Amino acid sequence: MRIDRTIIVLTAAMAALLAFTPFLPNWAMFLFTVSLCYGVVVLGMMLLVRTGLVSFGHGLYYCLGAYAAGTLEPLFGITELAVMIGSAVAVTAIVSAILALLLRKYRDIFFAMLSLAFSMILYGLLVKTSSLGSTDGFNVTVKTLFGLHIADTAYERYLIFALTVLICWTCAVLMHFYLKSHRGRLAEAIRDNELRVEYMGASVANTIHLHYVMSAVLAGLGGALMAVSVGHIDPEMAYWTTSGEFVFITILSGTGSVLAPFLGATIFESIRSFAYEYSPNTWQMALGITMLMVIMFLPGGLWSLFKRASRRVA
Amino acid sequence: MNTVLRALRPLTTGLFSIAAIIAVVMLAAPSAQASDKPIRIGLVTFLSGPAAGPFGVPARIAAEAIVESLNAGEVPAPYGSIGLSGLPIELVIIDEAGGATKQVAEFRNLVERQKVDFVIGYISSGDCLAIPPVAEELKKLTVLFDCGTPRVFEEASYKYVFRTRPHATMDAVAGARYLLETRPDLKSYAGINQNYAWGQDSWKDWTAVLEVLRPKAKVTTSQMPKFGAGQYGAEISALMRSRPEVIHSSLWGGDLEAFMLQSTPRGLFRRSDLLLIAGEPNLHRLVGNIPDGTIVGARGPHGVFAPKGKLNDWLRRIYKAKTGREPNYPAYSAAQAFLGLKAAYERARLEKVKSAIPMAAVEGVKEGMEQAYQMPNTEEVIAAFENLTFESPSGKVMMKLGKGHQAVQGTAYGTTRTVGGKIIIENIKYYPVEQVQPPEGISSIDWIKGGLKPGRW
Amino acid sequence: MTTLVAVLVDGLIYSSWLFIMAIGLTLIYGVMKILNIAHGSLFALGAYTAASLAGHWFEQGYLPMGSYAIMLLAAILVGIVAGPLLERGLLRFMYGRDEIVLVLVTYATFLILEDFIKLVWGVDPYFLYQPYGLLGSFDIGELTYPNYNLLLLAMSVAIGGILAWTLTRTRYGKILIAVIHDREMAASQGVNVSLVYFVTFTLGAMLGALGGALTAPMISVQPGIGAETIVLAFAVVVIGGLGSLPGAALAALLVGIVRAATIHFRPELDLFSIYFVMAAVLIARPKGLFSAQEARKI
Amino acid sequence: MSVILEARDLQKSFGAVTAAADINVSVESDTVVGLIGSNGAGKTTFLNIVTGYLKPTSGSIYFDGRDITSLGPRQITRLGICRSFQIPQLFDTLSVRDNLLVGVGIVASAGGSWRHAANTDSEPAKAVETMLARFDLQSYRDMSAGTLPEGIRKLLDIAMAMVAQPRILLLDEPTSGVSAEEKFALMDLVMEAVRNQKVTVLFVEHDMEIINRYTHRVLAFSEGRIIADDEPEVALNDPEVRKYIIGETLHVKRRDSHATA
Repeated sequence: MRIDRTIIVLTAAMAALLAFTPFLPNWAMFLFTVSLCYGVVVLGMMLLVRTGLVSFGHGLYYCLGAYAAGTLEPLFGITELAVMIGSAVAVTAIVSAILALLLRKYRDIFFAMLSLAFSMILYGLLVKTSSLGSTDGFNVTVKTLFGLHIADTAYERYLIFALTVLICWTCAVLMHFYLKSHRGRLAEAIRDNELRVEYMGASVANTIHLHYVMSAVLAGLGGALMAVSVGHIDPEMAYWTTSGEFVFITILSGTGSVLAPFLGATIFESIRSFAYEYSPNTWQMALGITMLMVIMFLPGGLWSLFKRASRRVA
Repeated sequence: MNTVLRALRPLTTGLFSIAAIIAVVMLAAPSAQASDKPIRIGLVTFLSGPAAGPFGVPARIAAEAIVESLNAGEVPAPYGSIGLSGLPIELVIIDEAGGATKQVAEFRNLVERQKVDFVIGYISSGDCLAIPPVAEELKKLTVLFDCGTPRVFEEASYKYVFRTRPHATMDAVAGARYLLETRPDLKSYAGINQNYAWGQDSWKDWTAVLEVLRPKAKVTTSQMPKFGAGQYGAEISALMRSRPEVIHSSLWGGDLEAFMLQSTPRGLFRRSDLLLIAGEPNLHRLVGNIPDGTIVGARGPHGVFAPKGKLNDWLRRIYKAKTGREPNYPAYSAAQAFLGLKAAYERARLEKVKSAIPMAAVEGVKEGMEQAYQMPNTEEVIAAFENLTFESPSGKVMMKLGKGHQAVQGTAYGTTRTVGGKIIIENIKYYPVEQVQPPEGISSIDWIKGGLKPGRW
Repeated sequence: MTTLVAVLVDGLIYSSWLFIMAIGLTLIYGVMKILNIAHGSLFALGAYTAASLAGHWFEQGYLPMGSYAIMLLAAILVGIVAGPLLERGLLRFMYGRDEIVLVLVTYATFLILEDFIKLVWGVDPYFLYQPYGLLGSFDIGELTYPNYNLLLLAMSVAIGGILAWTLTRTRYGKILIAVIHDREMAASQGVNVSLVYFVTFTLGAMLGALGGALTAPMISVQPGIGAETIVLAFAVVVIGGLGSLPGAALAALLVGIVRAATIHFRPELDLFSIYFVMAAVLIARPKGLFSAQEARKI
Repeated sequence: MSVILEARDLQKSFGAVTAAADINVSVESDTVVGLIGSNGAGKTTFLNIVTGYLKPTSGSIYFDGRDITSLGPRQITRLGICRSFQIPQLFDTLSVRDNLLVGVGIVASAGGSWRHAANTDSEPAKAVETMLARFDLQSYRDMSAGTLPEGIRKLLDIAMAMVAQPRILLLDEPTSGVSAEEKFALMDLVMEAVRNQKVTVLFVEHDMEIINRYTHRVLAFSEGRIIADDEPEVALNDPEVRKYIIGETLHVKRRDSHATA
């Protein structure tokens, strides 16, 4: 059987990250961690965008995942990383499955804005919850990973990073196969013409429901991983600007491949970080100009750069 | 030379004179030292967003002015030496905007990419909670300079993190004491505070203090507009209708100004008096829009409340030279952080010099000189910083809470009066530390609820 | 006086402000299908320009009443400079791209303008408080309101009225409606769609700036005011049904009254009020209060 | 021949407008039925009701004796009633091949089985090739549907409807927008495919030449009613049909033998 090229690239990238990151400076590892966390959220957004839906409220699940993981310690005293991740997946899956019953009827800007309303309501609830630190949030502690004590060890950061890499790899591979499956192909079909999809005998509503839940779980995973990597969470994660950033990275990345979200997130995070450093007073301007350039000259997103390059090589 | 010095080795009687020479050489002419590459300090403060104008940028301007002044060796005693122990300071400035996640990333970049030696920064309480664990992980001495939440050192303890300004509990406590001194028979009060951690905490502290100090006073309404709301029409109506004697507010910056602009023409302050917890940075801009008799604080003895003295004059002079304005409290906070770090650093240096003397006695003067010439490392600065007492433009600062990592200071309140187009503060009252701050080992809210018993300092 | 009256008055005042803020956004979306995030920047530009021009006016000691004209002038100035610049210089290259891409283009513009404003005006707030109190005040029961609020109310009614009249009664309005309905069809009928877009965007930019200019006397003009207004304006436009003028008016009224009621009865819930209204309206009417009829698909 | 589709007393009104009134139709299997009528006569409304896109105000539809009135387009499609559209409904950004592949995939995973849904093996690809060949679309295989000429779009639209292997195919003006030279070629292709798959066909058409050449039976609609239901030469010469639908100018010649095959 012929092995898929995307899978090869993904696996090689995973191996390279796992092997070489320990030799890179700490900030680079953190940059990769943050990019991967964003990347996995954007992977879910990509599925939605392929289905023709743009959510201005995916911060809802990003934040929910982070809080589902982070509140385990203050509420139940649980500091096991695997349980925290599991909790994020479970909570986001349940909440999104319920909200999707409503949201799957909405399209375009109404879908975007209703999502935004829900995420802002979560934001408001968290801001009102002073026991969780209101807008200041609280610090998240991880003590064990699969029972192994990792807190304050020399390899704590690396283990969390490695887990992030593995989860992202798994999600990307699964998403890749899903997109090539019959149901996965429905995404773009729905974006192009829902009427025809129904008239071919497939359910638009069910497919959107499924994709919404999938993207929510991915956002939740990203949020939980971010929470343990950063060590601090606050309601800002559900604020509309966070969701806007996800949309931004998704469009910037392009939706051509499951590799795109991770590449896009890494590039975005690097640009942002260097803009902060080299033009602390005008980083927004630097970011905005970069964004316009990409939209103008790379209509297919950053991904088209790589696609073009790889075609030239091939 | 070496042999000569070795020959001196048995002369124990000469030890003190050698020590004195080393000390004088070290402290007076340190720039002759080979390793005088500058000390890099990362400064993190708001350069964009609503907190930039009132807090972030004044702090940045102050920091730049202070560093220039320090590098020129123009700061009054005891800070007269150049930079930190003679090494010039170089600033790396980062915007604090963007939330805790980004700030954690930026902190790592600052430490590892920019290779700063120390970090001074953070105005937002959320950032002040998120950064310390990372500072611990990276073992980087970090001075929190302007955030107020008591949670930082009440919920955890840190080795590498210091805060050179007192935490926010004293704002409510001193404010309430001041209010009750002028209105001992207070019957009712209301609040308007932003609906985020600062506003909520401020109101929570305030009501808790009043329940202890004046249980008979009733809350008429508590308005919680969202941060950055801008429009306060309905809130002002609600406040007017509830007719409280006094309105408590922790609004700051643009929100405070918008609230004042919108409530003054409506006559809200003809009905109720006003107490502004953090009003000081905005005062110069509120001429004509703030009623006389408004109680204002500066979250410490800063700005107009700062005691007269050479350091205060110095800060006012250098800040005025840059902006044409008097420094506000974030500028004082910044000064406090830089001077605190300098005091700790130079004390650590002095300790080294002192320890060089016995070393010179045991291993030789050369080794002693080398030891003394070395700059203190982070651990040594920390050791010197803990429980340090230092002078700042707003008076004496003691690092006495949070196991010696959290500063305490007294504070002051006063009332406004507009005189000839300028707002002056009168009836200033100072509150010493024990009246306004909980002692070590008890959380702020427990201390308040327990009756605000003065601790032993 | 009952609380109800206070709720109505406060709500109405807030609504008129909301409507003025959202109207430019509605217009641009209605005609061009662009959800213009840069509306926030235009609002901020209007506020800054008004604050500095009128501030200068007061410093010179000119007739205080003239400041209102200066504010209006500031809005027009921003509109005719920024509008054409953005539309001709940027947006026209993007027509035909996905709606979401256009949102991102305007978002990028917003980011750039935020820093541009900071570079021009700095981070120190600007003050233009005089016009707020200049007109005197009126009393309702125990509450005093500055007459400036009446001015806002009058402005919102006037703007809404003029726009509605233009759309329904004039030739330009009929052309607009043709373009709204079917861009290609209108173009094939000889409508200069490009000109229509140009005029509409400039007008929308002017209205955005006017919102800022009229708000300036009530607030301290400082960095970040643009961002805060965007979501509010979006919510109003979406609740109203995209691009609908009466929809936006009704949505502003609804949000205003609900917000005032929240503040008077349950102030701690103010944080949510607008999002509750938005969620509730969209759940009840998935396309907003006044949604455009869709043409038959098959 | 058995009745495969039956409409009983269909009524549909949009506010004051009546789009269907007293419609009673039975369609036998393996026949080709033409629907004619002026614009707004209710032809497309009839198709929309049959396929569940619109619900009738009253009356019912039976498919193979089963009442399908309350079902939606998706369930009805799955039962075997498929349609094409007056304006082709395609996946414009996908290639011709992928358009068909989506359809084949839906059919392959029908029944909602996850095992089938995850299927990416080569079976569907073969089915796609068959459809491409049958509708003579091979040369357009990799073009995206949005860029095709109108005639090819029509053809693809019909091919999409045929992918689901329907028992009844409803075509809404298959030759509208197609040039006069191409229309017979297109209809020949479609009818050939239909014969291969043994499908009952109902189609709406304005072109009386097409109707005359390809149908066994004609239903003439006017103002929501059926005013004639007969063999083409009879129906097309009906005076009312001539007055309301065809106009006096066209004289229907003797039919060709295409439909009888």
